Amino acid sequence: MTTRISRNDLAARIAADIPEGAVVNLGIGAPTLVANFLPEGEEILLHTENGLLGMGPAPQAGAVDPDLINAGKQAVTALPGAAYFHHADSFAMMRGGHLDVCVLGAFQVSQNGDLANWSTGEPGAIPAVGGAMDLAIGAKDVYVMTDLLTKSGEPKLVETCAYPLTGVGCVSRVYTDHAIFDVTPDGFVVRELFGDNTVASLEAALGLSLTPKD
Amino acid sequence: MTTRISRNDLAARIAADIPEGAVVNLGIGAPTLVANFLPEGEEILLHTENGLLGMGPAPQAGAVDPDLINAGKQAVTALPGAAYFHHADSFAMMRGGHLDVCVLGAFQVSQNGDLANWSTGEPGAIPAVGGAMDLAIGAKDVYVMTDLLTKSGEPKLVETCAYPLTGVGCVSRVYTDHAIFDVTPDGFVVRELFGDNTVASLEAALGLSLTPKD
Amino acid sequence: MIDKQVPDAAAAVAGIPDGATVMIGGFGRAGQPVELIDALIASGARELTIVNNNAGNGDTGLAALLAAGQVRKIVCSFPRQSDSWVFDGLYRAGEIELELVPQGNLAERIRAAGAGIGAFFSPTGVGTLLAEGKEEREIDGRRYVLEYPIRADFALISAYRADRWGNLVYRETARNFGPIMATAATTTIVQVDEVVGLGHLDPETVVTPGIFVDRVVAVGERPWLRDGAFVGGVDLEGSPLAASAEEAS
Amino acid sequence: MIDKQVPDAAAAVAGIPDGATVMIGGFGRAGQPVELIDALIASGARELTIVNNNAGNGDTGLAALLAAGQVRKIVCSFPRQSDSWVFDGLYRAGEIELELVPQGNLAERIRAAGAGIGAFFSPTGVGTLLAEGKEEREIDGRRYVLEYPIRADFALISAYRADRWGNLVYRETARNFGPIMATAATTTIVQVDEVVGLGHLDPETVVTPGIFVDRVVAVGERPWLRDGAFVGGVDLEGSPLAASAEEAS
Repeated sequence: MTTRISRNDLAARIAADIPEGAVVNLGIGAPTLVANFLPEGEEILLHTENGLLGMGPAPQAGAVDPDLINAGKQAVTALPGAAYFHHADSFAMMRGGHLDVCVLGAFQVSQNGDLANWSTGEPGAIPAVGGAMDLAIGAKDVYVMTDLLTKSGEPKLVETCAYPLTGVGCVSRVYTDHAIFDVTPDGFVVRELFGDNTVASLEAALGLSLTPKD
Repeated sequence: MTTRISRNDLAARIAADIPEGAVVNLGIGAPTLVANFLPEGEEILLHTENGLLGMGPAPQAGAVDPDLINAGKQAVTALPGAAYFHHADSFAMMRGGHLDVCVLGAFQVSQNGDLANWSTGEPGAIPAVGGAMDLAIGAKDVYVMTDLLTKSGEPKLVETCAYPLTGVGCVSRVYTDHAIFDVTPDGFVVRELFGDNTVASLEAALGLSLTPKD
Repeated sequence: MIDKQVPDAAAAVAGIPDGATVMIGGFGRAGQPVELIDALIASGARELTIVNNNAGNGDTGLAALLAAGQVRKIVCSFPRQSDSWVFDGLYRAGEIELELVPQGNLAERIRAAGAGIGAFFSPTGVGTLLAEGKEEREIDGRRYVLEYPIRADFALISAYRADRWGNLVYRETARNFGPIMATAATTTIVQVDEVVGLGHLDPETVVTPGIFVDRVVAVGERPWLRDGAFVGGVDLEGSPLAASAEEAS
Repeated sequence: MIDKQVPDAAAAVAGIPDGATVMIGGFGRAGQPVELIDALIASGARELTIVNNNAGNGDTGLAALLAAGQVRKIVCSFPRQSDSWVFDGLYRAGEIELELVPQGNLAERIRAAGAGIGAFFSPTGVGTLLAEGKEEREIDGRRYVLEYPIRADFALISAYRADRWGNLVYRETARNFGPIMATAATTTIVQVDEVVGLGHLDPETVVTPGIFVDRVVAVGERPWLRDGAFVGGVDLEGSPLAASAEEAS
């Protein structure tokens, strides 16, 4: 088995790619870890789609304010320079292409950039989409943070998504525990390999033809 | 010639029909006179489409604030309880049907409620529409304030408008210097006659068949 | 004199009939008008269609309304949560209908209703299950689906402060759906912590102008705001907040 | 550190090329970014398409930009005013193109551009000359015309105060088109009376969040606002205001 980096290391790797001044939305779940690794002293603005730009870290225990939460309904704070707005304005901000980056989890990403992250299509499951479809189309760069393989070893980078789509052709880059991939008109381009991973080992694991970075 | 009431008397007559609590937009020109006759001590909210609800009267001389104007670009004041908003929100308020009454001037009103008040279609004239088309479709009741006849004696209440339309089927009532007319599916209904005007005299002046109020 | 205040929550929700479509503000618990919902439960109105971002949390507020069997259908973006057991049970039993709408389309469709827009082309959801059967169009090289307004008979929302004209200001992320729902309902009913005198709200900072508001009821300051300390409230899971350092000492 | 301040108006408008589409805020004189317009005139950019509610007043600001021959086309709702002689002359001479848009459609089309809406059905203008050639549709018994977004390369707007992140608050009816134009341009340039420290603007009252703003220039307090008294300014026609009662005494 080839090298896998930890989820925290991956979050740190993503954080390192976000330039100062960027406006970023971190999806619910693992992507929220990225906030912990944003460089100290640099100003990167976090957007939460429930109506806050300039979100700060979690509050001190005992200082939870139930009116001040993030999209995952966790208690947060607001930084000096923050702004509140209503839901239509918040999603206009997203849909209008004003966010620089959003980081999302995924069930599957296809080589043309389709994203599936809201439903596994299981019969009987209760569907819930939240802001996933808006986020998928709502940033200049949509980064996916995911394991390369499912727990049972199935590839999450695929030729065509089998699960219901969240967005079509929307993903620009995929950060996995084995490597980083850019989505290009030629399919997945291997941007960076972690540890002893090789293009060949990834191709074998995914059953996909990959393009090395030139 | 039959009785004509003055423009101020007509403004007062319109003001008397506006109930307390109504939200009202008074168009540029003669309709602004209506504000002078709203009953003292009653709260009627004036909307101006450049972003103010709760508009007050003109300021004292020497206290003109160039940031605080009405749609006619005249200096105004804001009452306690006022609110400012941007242009998209202001016209959403109008287009969404939230205003109770707007009072507009007219070149012509047709018996099916079409309004022509923005252009006489003269060749070479510089067209300007402003908020007229939004106002025409943007209140629960659209009242027109106008003379019955042009200065040259042509009827302004007509079978079909000859001038370019501002809105289709949008007028609910016409206040003229001779009489008040409701626009109904059966055409103009004479709601109130001033002085010695009669349905017959109005029919003769307009060359239109009118319905008396039952 | 315009005075939109009503004496209590029961008076605020009076006249909501069986079968009504009711928007309820809030994102999870933030901004949820709990006192109005409790009054709606007490009113006994049934066969309601509810528009909310979620489908209730825990056993209070919207969840209690669902549990009372008063809701026929819910329009929302995110029903399934860790604490949505009331909805989950009703849904699995086939006792509630669900219309799932992506959150941004939900917000924009509510705004469109208030703004008199007949329909709009949205890029959200294109090519997904949630756009199936919807009209699609390519504009300037991008694909869009046509979305229609969502209107309601009543909106129940929560704001921070109001005046008697119904001007509203909100607090932090409890603002969320309140301002747009206020514009999209025939009758908008608001609970606030406090009603202040006319002119006490800065006209530059009013978020919802009174034109959109029909009834206002003051329900008192929420315990967690007392003296600026978060005491006596519940945390995001609905559990009582730990006593503050001062109270514990 | 994010700091969107630039040292002067010339730096603020740097890089606006010939042929650019430029939104300019303001309703008549209220909210018109006069210092930025003057800098645009000095920059010499030509063949501009301007989006504004009006077409200039008197001989200053937007009217001066037109008089300088730098504008090829103007998109507006109300060009003809008592003091629009500059535009009137150019128009009659065939030296400027006019696209007339009803004011609410102008505002909503600008908002649509900023909000990522592909097009929307508006009831305004249905059955009139200004809807000729536009797609029409009946929805729920009402007629609508399809309207498309209006985007710009640059927006020049005027606000009251900013912080270095570009958060903005406005003043009274000078707000008008500023907030929506800020969302609809690739580069948004703002003149303000004053830049305040980060955190000095209440996050509840920010009207334009900094995400929409690229450059901020402080141009100093307008004379009529000094000490809260309206002294030394111009009236709505551009004439000097009468001295205040105190000054006159």
